[in-house]
Amino acid sequence: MHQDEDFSIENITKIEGHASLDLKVRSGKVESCEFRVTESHRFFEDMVNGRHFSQIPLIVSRICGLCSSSHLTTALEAVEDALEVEPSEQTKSLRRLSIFGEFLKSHSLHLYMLALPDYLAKESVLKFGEKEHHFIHDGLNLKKAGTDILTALGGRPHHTVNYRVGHVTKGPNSEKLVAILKGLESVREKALETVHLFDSFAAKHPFERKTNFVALKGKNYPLMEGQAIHCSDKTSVEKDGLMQHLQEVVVPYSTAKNAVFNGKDYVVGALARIALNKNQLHPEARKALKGCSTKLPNKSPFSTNLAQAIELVHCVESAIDLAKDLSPRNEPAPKIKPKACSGVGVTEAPRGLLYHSYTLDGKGFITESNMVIPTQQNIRSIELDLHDFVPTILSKPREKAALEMEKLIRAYDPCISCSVHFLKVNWT
Amino acid sequence: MPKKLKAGFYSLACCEGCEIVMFDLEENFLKALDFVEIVDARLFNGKHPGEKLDIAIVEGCVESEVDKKHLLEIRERCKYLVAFGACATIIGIPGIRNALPKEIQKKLKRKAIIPVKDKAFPISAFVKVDALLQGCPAFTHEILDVFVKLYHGIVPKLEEVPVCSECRERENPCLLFEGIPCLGPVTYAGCKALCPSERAQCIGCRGFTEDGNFEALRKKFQEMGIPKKEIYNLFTYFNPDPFTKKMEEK
Amino acid sequence: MQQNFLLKKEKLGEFLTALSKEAEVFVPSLNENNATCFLPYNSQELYLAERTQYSPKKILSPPLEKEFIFRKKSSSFEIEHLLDNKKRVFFGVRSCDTHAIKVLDKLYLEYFTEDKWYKAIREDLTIIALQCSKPCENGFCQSMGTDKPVGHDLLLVEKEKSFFVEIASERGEQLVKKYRDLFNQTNFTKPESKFKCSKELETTNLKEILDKNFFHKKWKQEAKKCLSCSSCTQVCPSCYCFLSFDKFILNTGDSERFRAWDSCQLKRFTRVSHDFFFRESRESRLRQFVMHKLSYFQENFGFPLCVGCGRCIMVCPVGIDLTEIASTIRGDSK
Amino acid sequence: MKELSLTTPALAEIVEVREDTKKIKTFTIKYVDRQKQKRFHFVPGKFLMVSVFGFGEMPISLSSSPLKTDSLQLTIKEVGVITHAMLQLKKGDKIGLRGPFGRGFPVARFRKKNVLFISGGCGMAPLRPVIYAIADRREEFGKLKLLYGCQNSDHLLFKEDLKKWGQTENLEVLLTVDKCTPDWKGNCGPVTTLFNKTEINPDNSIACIVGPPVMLHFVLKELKKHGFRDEQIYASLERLMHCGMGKCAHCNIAGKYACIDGPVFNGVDLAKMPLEEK
Ligand SMILES: Cc1cc2nc3c(=O)[nH]c(=O)nc-3n(C[C@H](O)[C@H](O)[C@H](O)COP(=O)(O)OP(=O)(O)OC[C@H]3O[C@@H](n4cnc5c(N)ncnc54)[C@H](O)[C@@H]3O)c2cc1C
Ligand code: SF4
Ligand code: SF4
Ligand code: SF4
Repeated sequence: MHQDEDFSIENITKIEGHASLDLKVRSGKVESCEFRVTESHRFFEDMVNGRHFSQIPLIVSRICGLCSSSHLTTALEAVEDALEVEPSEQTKSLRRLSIFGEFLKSHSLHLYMLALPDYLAKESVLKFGEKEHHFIHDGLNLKKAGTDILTALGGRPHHTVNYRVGHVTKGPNSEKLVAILKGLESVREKALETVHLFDSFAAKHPFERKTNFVALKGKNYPLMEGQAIHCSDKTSVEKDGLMQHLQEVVVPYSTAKNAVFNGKDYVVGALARIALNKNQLHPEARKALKGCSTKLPNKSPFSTNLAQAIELVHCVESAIDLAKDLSPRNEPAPKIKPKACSGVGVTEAPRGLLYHSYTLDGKGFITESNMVIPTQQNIRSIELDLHDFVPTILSKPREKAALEMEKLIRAYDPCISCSVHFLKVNWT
Repeated sequence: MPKKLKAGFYSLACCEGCEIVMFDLEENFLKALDFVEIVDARLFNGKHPGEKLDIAIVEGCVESEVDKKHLLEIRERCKYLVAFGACATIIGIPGIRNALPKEIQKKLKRKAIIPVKDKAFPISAFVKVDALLQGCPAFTHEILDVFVKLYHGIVPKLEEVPVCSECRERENPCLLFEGIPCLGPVTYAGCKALCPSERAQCIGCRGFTEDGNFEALRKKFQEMGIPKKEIYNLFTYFNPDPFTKKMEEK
Repeated sequence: MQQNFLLKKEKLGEFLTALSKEAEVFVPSLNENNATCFLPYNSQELYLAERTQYSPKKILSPPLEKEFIFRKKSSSFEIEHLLDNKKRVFFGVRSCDTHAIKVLDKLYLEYFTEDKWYKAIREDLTIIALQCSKPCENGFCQSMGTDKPVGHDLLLVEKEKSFFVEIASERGEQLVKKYRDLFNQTNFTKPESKFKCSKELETTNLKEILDKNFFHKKWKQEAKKCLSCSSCTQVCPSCYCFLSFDKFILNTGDSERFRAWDSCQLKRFTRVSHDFFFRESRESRLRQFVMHKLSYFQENFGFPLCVGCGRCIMVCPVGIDLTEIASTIRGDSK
Repeated sequence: MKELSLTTPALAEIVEVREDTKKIKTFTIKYVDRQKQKRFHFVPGKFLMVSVFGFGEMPISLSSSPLKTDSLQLTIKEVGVITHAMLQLKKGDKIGLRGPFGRGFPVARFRKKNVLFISGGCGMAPLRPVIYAIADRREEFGKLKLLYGCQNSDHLLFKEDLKKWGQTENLEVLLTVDKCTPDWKGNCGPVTTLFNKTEINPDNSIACIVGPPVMLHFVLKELKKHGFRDEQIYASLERLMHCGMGKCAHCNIAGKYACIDGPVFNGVDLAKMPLEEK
């Protein structure tokens, strides 16, 4: 690459959704960097308006195929918060279990199918040779443990069908739970191996940049039911007040508005969660983390993959504990009286902090909604990282450099399909 | 034996859930690779622009001119076009926006990249679709089935059977008797009555059958005491309003 | 003289457990979703209050069954007929369902040519019938003359603390002999059940009346309500229509032939090439169902296809009732 | 070898394929089991259940001469999945056969009578064996007339046979096409227009009709107009069939089954059938 170069990657591959990158390098410095989203809008915030609250979870789950359960759970929490419905312990446990399943699914797919080829210098999993072929099986097996949970609990691996406001229409039977447990136990080893694998890769990327981490804080490793959002700058906010601390800023070199937390750029996702809630990880996951040669948290965005691997261990172990304790009964649906109200739900989706808020009218129809999605919050950090990262790889040939940039973007596991719908972009 | 099928996966405006379903094939995914060669798919980083394809599997709907152009280009390149998932086959959730009030539509139009008649369309509105993979998301067993069929030169056809039929095979009690409004009687089967088996109503993700008796079902919902607005909401979950008939096409 | 026996209720579990060691035993019980149907015995609670919502038809003629495998061998094929010859016991079958099994027997074992697949299942089937002691929802077996079981091996009649057991076939006799210590001999005679069905269907001249009223306005009226959801034909214990189709096994040249339930309520039922449908209208499809039950089958076999279990009435979401249709038409043709 | 049951297809080999038109081919077929082939015989109008393995099974009428038993012929038009697959097959390929099933034309009852054949499109296939059977013993029958219509001249089946029959004494062949092309010199319009082109006399006559449902409808009307009584009419009906032996009930028409009581029905039975079901 040259000291002066205009550079663009059309249609970045192996990420969820459509995005491209435009870079302008002048005298070895990045003059402008645009991580541009090319996905079409689907206007979810407008679409849920006028719909009955009972339909909301099923609609918003279609925001993203990869983290549909997170959207579903967040929306459910938001609507329940508004209507002051308290779901039963069993309902909460089932939701928590599906979220573990979803993390397993999402993380293992990203790590093995999308990120791993980068580290092994292969174009894609389809180009894996004899030696690497077992990785496909490993990834698929881990994913299967996750999707089996989702299928047993929610009917299918994506877009769960039976989670409703305040209850679950039908819980899994004991046979299904036994099958889940068996599946989870069979991938325990694989999860640990994944940590070793990605630990060995993490050391290879010395790039660092200081940033802030933001994640939900709660009793358990904060995947849901959290009340407060913490930031690594030691501040914290209640979930209802999140929107006062999240600002959208216009950055001159980008068409997309980015988000800042308390005026500072920040990162959400696996790395942020580990940074802020390391001590609440499952003991097994903590042990795995201790055994890593790379220390987490650190300032390298490439460590996100390792953090995800650690979370795989956490999810497998916690899901086993949770599933062992469950003995679901069928519970009646609660009687819900609609009223004019509003509520907020915040959870941790695989890619980071997820926020939904809804306002209902007296008959139970939605009048206003707002959603903040993880990747949207990370875009600013991706761009800032590239700013610092690109000058360090200018000596490399063009294709190599492009690949390095893609790797960095992929490390964030961006999920464009959901984020795009909420960027308030003016494309004119 | 016939040659391997050259396949490409494409996604327009959607949640990409259907593409992820590919991985749910698990062992069958690897088996499918024995006779399906994935030459073009963003998730696998195969960039072979312009290559001729046997099958193009397209998920998502058309929301912008960019999508439309992309879609037309895909159609040019492939022998069989398979619509993948609810968005592509029947418009699905993105279609809810088509029924929004006029003023909001106008507002949205300004926000969209380059709108196509400020509406969302299933891909069949612009190109000939050879086979459908219904459902939101599409079903793994059907994906494999379509691959196998196309490999042997069979273009799969829809069987007009309602979800209730499979609901009976699974020996469920009917939800309509419990006051839960279910769209099973007017929705294409093939999901093995997934939702009713989980005691959740069918919301029509596999599309409305042509033969469905919508008027009778609406009456039934009314008798069950469901308010008018909610009934409308129900019928327009995934499908264009069956009473005012289809959205404009082509 | 035939000996009769008693089976104590507390011995029932033991009896079923013993049976399930040597055969697959299907018993009426509740499924996951609280519907009553026949499930393999696994020490679960039995549902003996009335006839189940779902009949045991699914075991004799499964919704989807694999009939053949065609294996490609160089330039030819090897045809393998998959026969299912497991030993089975149906426990607690009601009279109406035994009559439905009679229909299937007639069709698959006697009529025109016998069906190997069905025969294999049927030969190893033991039927333990259970007499009804009270009217069931929507049932009208007394009108159809199907209130006394046929073709069964044992008949149980529920008494307070035990079941009265009547031996009805040689197979039944062998069974009692085998588990003789579970049964007590008795001098009682079979308790008669006295009740009146909840519904009635006047059957005199019914066929002629329906045939004559092929274009009665009632058909159209009912068809307007009908959702064509095919629930009625699916739950009917004597609906037997099926279709067959082939499927390739992945990319090999091998294929399988399946047989699956079909329903006359579906438009595709009468499709021929060029997408022509013989019974396209909902009216004609609904009429086909009722007429096949009460008229057409009678013409060929001498008895109606309807066994009076009332399941189709119970399952119909919009309340279409064939006894009501028949009586309306009868009333109008007077 | 033991006789296979009627539910199991028997292997047969295609020994010759002839392309009649672009979408119609005639297959000459022999059972792999030579004994079975030897014993094979059929009444014109009967059909076989033909399996194209992996694609499905369908009813197809026998179209060869009933007098020729060392092989059999099927004439198949491509309309859908199974027929498409069938038309791809070549000499030496194997298919499965069950049957023959159904009730054919009661040729013996046509003796000494004039026979009027009316067919449309692919309906010529099941009629061919009847004409063969009669033409073989020409002297036992009265005057024969064949009215045959199809889409256009390219779709005419069995051109050689038609020519031969056209030259046969007392056998009049009248052709018509729906769509006229410049190379077509004959009649244009539906088959019913041929009724005016020749003398149709119901006395001592029999009419045999095979064709699509719409054609059947109009031809029946026309025959009635010309004074034909129900019992003088024989028509073959097409129905969806999955078993061929009265079990799948797809071909149920009132109390009758097209597969065992038909596909060839006498006009008396037809008249009893409800209108829309024909
Ligand atoms: C008595 C009789 C004689 C006939 N004689 C002739 C003849 O001589 N020549 C001729 O050309 N035609 C004849 N036909 C018509 C011929 O049978 C049809 O053209 C043929 O069946 C069409 O089959 P297809 O698969 O090509 O058509 P399609 O319309 O594609 O298929 C219809 C059939 O596909 C099957 N099928 C495939 N997949 C499935 C699935 N998943 N589920 C359920 N069903 C499935 C069904 O069995 C259905 O009947 C005759 C018909 C009858 C009744
Ligand atoms: S059909 Fe459903 S799962 Fe598939 S892309 Fe569309 S929204 Fe996602
Ligand atoms: S629950 Fe729904 S799908 Fe099932 S029978 Fe009732 S209406 Fe049909
Ligand atoms: S039951 Fe209805 S909504 Fe559920 S998967 Fe089937 S078609 Fe889709």
